[in-house]
Amino acid sequence: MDVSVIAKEIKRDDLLQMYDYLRLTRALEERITALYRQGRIVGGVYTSHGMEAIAVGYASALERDDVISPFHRDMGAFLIRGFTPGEVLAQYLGKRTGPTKGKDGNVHMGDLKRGVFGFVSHLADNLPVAVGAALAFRIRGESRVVFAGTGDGGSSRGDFHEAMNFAAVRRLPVVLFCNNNQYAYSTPLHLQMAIPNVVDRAKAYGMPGEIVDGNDVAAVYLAAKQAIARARTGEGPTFLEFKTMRMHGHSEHDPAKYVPRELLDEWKTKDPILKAEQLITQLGYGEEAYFQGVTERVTREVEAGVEFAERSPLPEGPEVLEGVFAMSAES
Amino acid sequence: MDVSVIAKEIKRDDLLQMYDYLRLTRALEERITALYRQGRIVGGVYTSHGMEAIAVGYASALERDDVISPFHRDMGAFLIRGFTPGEVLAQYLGKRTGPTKGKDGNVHMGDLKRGVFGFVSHLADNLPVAVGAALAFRIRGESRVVFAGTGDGGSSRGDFHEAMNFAAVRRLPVVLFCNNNQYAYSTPLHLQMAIPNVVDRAKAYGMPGEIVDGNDVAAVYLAAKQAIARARTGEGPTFLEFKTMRMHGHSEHDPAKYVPRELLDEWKTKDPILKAEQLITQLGYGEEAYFQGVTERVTREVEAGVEFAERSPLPEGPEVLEGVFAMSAES
Amino acid sequence: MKTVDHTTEEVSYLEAISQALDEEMTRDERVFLMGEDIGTYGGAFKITEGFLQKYGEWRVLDTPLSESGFVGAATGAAIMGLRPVVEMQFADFISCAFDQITEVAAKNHYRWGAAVPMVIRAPFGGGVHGGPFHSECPEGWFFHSPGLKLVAPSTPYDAKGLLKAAIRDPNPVIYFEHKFLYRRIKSALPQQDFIVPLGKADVKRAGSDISIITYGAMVHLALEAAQTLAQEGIDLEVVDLRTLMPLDKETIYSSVRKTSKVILLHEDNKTGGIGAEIAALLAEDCFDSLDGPVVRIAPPDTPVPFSTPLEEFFLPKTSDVIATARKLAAY
Amino acid sequence: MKTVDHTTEEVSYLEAISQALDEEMTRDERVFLMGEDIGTYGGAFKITEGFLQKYGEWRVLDTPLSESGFVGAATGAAIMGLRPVVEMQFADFISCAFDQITEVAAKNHYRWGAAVPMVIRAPFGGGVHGGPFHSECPEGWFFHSPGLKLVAPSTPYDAKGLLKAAIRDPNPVIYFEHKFLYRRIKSALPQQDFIVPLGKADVKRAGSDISIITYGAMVHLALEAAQTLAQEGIDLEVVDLRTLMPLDKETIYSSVRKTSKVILLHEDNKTGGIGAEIAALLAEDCFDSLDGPVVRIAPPDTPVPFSTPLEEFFLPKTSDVIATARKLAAY
Ligand SMILES: Cc1ncc(C[n+]2csc(CCOP(=O)(O)OP(=O)(O)O)c2C)c(N)n1
Ligand SMILES: Cc1ncc(C[n+]2csc(CCOP(=O)(O)OP(=O)(O)O)c2C)c(N)n1
Ligand SMILES: [Mg+2]
Ligand SMILES: [Mg+2]
Repeated sequence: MDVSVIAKEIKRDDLLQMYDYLRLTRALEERITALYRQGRIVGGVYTSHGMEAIAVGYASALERDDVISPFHRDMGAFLIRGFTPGEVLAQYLGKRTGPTKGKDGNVHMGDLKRGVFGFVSHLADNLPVAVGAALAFRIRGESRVVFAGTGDGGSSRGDFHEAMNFAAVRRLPVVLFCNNNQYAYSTPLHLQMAIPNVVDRAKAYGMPGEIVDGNDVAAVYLAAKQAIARARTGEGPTFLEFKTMRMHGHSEHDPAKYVPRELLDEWKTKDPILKAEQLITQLGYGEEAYFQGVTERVTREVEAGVEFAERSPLPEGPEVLEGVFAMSAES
Repeated sequence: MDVSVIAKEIKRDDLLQMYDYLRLTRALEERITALYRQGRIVGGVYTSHGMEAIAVGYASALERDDVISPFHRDMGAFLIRGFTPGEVLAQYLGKRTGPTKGKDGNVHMGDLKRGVFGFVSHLADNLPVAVGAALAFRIRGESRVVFAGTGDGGSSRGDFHEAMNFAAVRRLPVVLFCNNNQYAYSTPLHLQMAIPNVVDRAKAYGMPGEIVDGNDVAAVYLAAKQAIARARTGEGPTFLEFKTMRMHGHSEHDPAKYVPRELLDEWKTKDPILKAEQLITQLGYGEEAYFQGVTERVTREVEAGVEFAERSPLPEGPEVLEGVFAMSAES
Repeated sequence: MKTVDHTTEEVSYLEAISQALDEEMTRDERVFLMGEDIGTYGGAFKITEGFLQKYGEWRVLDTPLSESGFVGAATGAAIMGLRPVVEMQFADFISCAFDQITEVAAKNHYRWGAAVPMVIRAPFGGGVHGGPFHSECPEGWFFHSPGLKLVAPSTPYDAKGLLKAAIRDPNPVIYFEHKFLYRRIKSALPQQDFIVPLGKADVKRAGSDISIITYGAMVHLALEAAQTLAQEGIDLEVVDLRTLMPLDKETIYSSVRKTSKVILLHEDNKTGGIGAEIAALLAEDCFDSLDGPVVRIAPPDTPVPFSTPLEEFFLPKTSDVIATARKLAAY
Repeated sequence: MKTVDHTTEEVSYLEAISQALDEEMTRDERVFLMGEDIGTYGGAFKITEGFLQKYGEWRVLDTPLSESGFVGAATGAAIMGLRPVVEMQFADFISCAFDQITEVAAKNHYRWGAAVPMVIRAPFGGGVHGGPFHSECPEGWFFHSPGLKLVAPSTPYDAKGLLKAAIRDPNPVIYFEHKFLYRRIKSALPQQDFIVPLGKADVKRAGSDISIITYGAMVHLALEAAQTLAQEGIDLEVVDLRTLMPLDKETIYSSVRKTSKVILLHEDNKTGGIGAEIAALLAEDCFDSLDGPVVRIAPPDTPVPFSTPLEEFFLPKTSDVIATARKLAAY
């Protein structure tokens, strides 16, 4: 992105806040990975390492009243919506203080009050649901927008097709994105699809699409802003392909030997935090000392979170039985 | 289509045979409709009236060893594969001599020996299955091709997406088509998709696509030939959109009041049989007397079929219990 | 509940469903409808005829052919506070939305506390020459999926009252309406607003010798059999479950404790049907009250066949009930 | 069958599955594999490690993320004479292919006589902190769908022998392999080719007081409980169903007729699980042999919870079996 464009289009505070969240995401997920290696996490760990700019960028571009249906590597979106590191860690440790009270694990957190839908493992299942939230906004005439995503892998599922198509036919206020990190677990793109870019899929629905540098938080933010504005003003849905790279294994147990070293080396130089720091420096918004300050702050926040999570109680067995049915629709 | 091209590309006998099958299809389905109105048909009746050129054209373009996974308005394909009018009528009357022995109804006929897969009501479900047949050919290195279709309506289903994508990724020897007859039941195209042509969907898969006049049997035949040749020589799948119009109701009980009269009037002039007759006349292959001869022949065939079907026994109740499981894979 | 003011004209089961939808849409503007051909066409069975004109295209949505997509969208709209009622054109096609129903809608409240107040209307059942794909009874699958409520009325009164209750319930409810009953039964209904609460069975005929526990179209078979049997001195108690999930164990148990003999009757395939669960509950909780084997009457484990003699053999008959009751009475 | 030549090293349940696949692929070139990440990566659980190198990319196909698509494709390939073995990465994702399995594959032979010799491998079950989407036991759904065979081995011997039998069977078979057992149990296997025939239960421990009928991981719980109970003079007979569909009624009935008391134990949700069917069969066919209530031990009707104390509460425990057996013995 052209620095002068960014200077004009993004407020200094907004950019710095995004940088904060990039760092908090990184620090939190690194802590989770460390806990995982110590065997202290319950279940699997899927991180957004190297891809943090996507969730941070789009979640920053939304209004508070908008709804996010995050992908499984969108930790930044949760943080921006006010999920504390403590709550997140409690979730990973299966504690009662986690957003799902131990019912579900890892990034499967949702909270209606904070406008975040709970992720469903079955990839792309969340897309028709997100489109339905946008339908509710349209029916009620609200000027709210939904932001929802899947991975390159998820874009091969039928629910992706049905969601994209329905959103386009009804011109619903939703932005659908694909986080294209080159792999679905071990499966490279060429075994998933015969098109050069996932964004080509949007053509099947008459939906405008755009390729965005997913490692550049400013680019993500601006592209998201524009797509959100289209949705909000009734121009219908947009599809965004965020190009990025999965820098860890599929989950933390996977050494990802199937990924060529050179690919990782190449993408390492495009690290979203590095990029953001370069930008901030160029713009004269901050430098070394500033970054150091952020490091200290996020470390403190994460450590406070660890403490909170570890201190938190586990749920009691009989809580299993609670909540299968809603007693009232107001939750 | 340019008549001189047709004269060069299609053998006289082939064209006349296609004309025969157009007429046989029309006569058979009109007879079925008449029986339906007399209350003598079991279940619903979906005809290809006005769309006969599609199945007749593509089925004529295939080799005997190729496999067809027909759509629910592809009566011509069954006839070309040797299903007699008698068998078809027996199927509609629920007789034991029908291809499914009364187990299933109407166009849900299949026969492995004749290379025709049984249709499944759930639209687009047959597409992944057809793609799998093509996969079998690819795995065994056979130079056989699969031809499989759905409607404009069916192209909105997830299974369409998953089938198209898989066929393209593995470059399988399959031709996928959409019979775009402007409506899915009562639902017009603009409520089904936000694209001008169904063929736009092919772009999402990196699959070549083509729009074909579905009411011109010569055009269908030649487009099918070409796509089949691509598939057979390992160049991968093709998507064909056959533009046509559903001239009856969705099924015979539906008066289709939701279809504008003018649309039907317009398409009436494009009737595939009319078009074929004009072509045959122009080419000097036959005229009035010839057509009259065909009329007599197909009428006789259909009436013989009615007689066969009516004479045929119904299955006996306990036959319900037969065939849930296969005893051997060789059928 | 049944201090009924019978002042209306007789309405059919089908009209009762229409009325429930109409009244709930008028009463609560959050209620809206989605499905294939429910708008302009008024639905394959004409249940929503005139609704599009009355409520407009954003409360009566004709959808693309995408069961998974529009059930998912209904889920999202429900989470955001609307009250979607989705129509399957035939219950059989619910298999296409199976994943969205069981994995997303059913588990949502349990996982992250967001209620899904959605109704899925599923026209089910045989006796209409529909064959394997237009006659299914899919309730058994969903009976085994925690988080769903299931309803299956047998009379116009129950059809109306249960649908209203389902729409007001904060959970995903699948409403199985029996196609065979649509125009075959009529009764007068109260003029004032009424509901039939979910989870309450109804003793449709009190009797002392044998309890027959059933639902849907089979209730009428049971009542017919009871009449014949009464003349032989066998007094059948007919328990209409009405709600399949949650089961009204109290009513079931008290009937069985009174009669000590039980027939379980349903139209869904025998193995793994709801009758199995009731038999298991009785074997566990009412073992000491049982005076004879618990007998199930249900179709064999085959798809629903098409041809008339096959379907007649397949479906339970009044004579089956009579024969079984005689045997059981003599036990 | 069990005149076994124990000459191999001890192999794990997981290795037994690998061996079965390997041997069948060597024995029969029609056998091929499809699934996500089964090639380069060797499968999420490494069951097909090295297979891609050994058999090539047309017999070990890494698929796009499209369960419906590749199950459909397997069905088509099976119809054309191949012997596909499809892997679900986790059994939970089988919901995405539900429609293809129940509507297409299961009914195909019944409808038009074409056999579908396909195996779907589904790693299922809890105890691995997988939460609601990585721990499911989906067998109950399929148990109720005519046309499918279901298998669920509990030992390396059965795992190998049943998988080989499933591959050789001309019908669609879902093979439920329990993730918890993968690396937890080992045994020596015969060196020569062997199968465990479908449809035959196995008495894993003969006993005279109470029959406990179970399958999968729960078999080990039952055997553990039996040891403790033996010391108290309660002699448990442990019947391992092995094949869930078709059920081996003969073995079940003869065990129950011997002991007169029955516990049904499974890990699938209680309501509508396979235990219900067996209870119903016993209430119908063995009523006179029963000397006490038929008791089911199964998880409550909730999703599988994530957090450790919740999952422990949810899953059946050896102590549950012991307590239930004591009560039943005293009845
Ligand atoms: C329907 C379905 N099938 C299989 C899986 C198992 N699975 C989890 S993540 C994953 C790969 C996802 O790839 P992608 O969508 O590209 O997301 P990424 O993890 O690369 O961000 C798979 C196969 C799943 N979650 N859902
Ligand atoms: C999955 C599914 N949902 C609904 C239906 C009911 N239905 C049968 S045909 C039809 C419309 C089909 O439209 P299209 O695909 O355009 O084919 P056409 O009948 O116009 O040739 C519908 C909705 C179905 N068969 N399958
Ligand atoms: Mg990816
Ligand atoms: Mg159409």
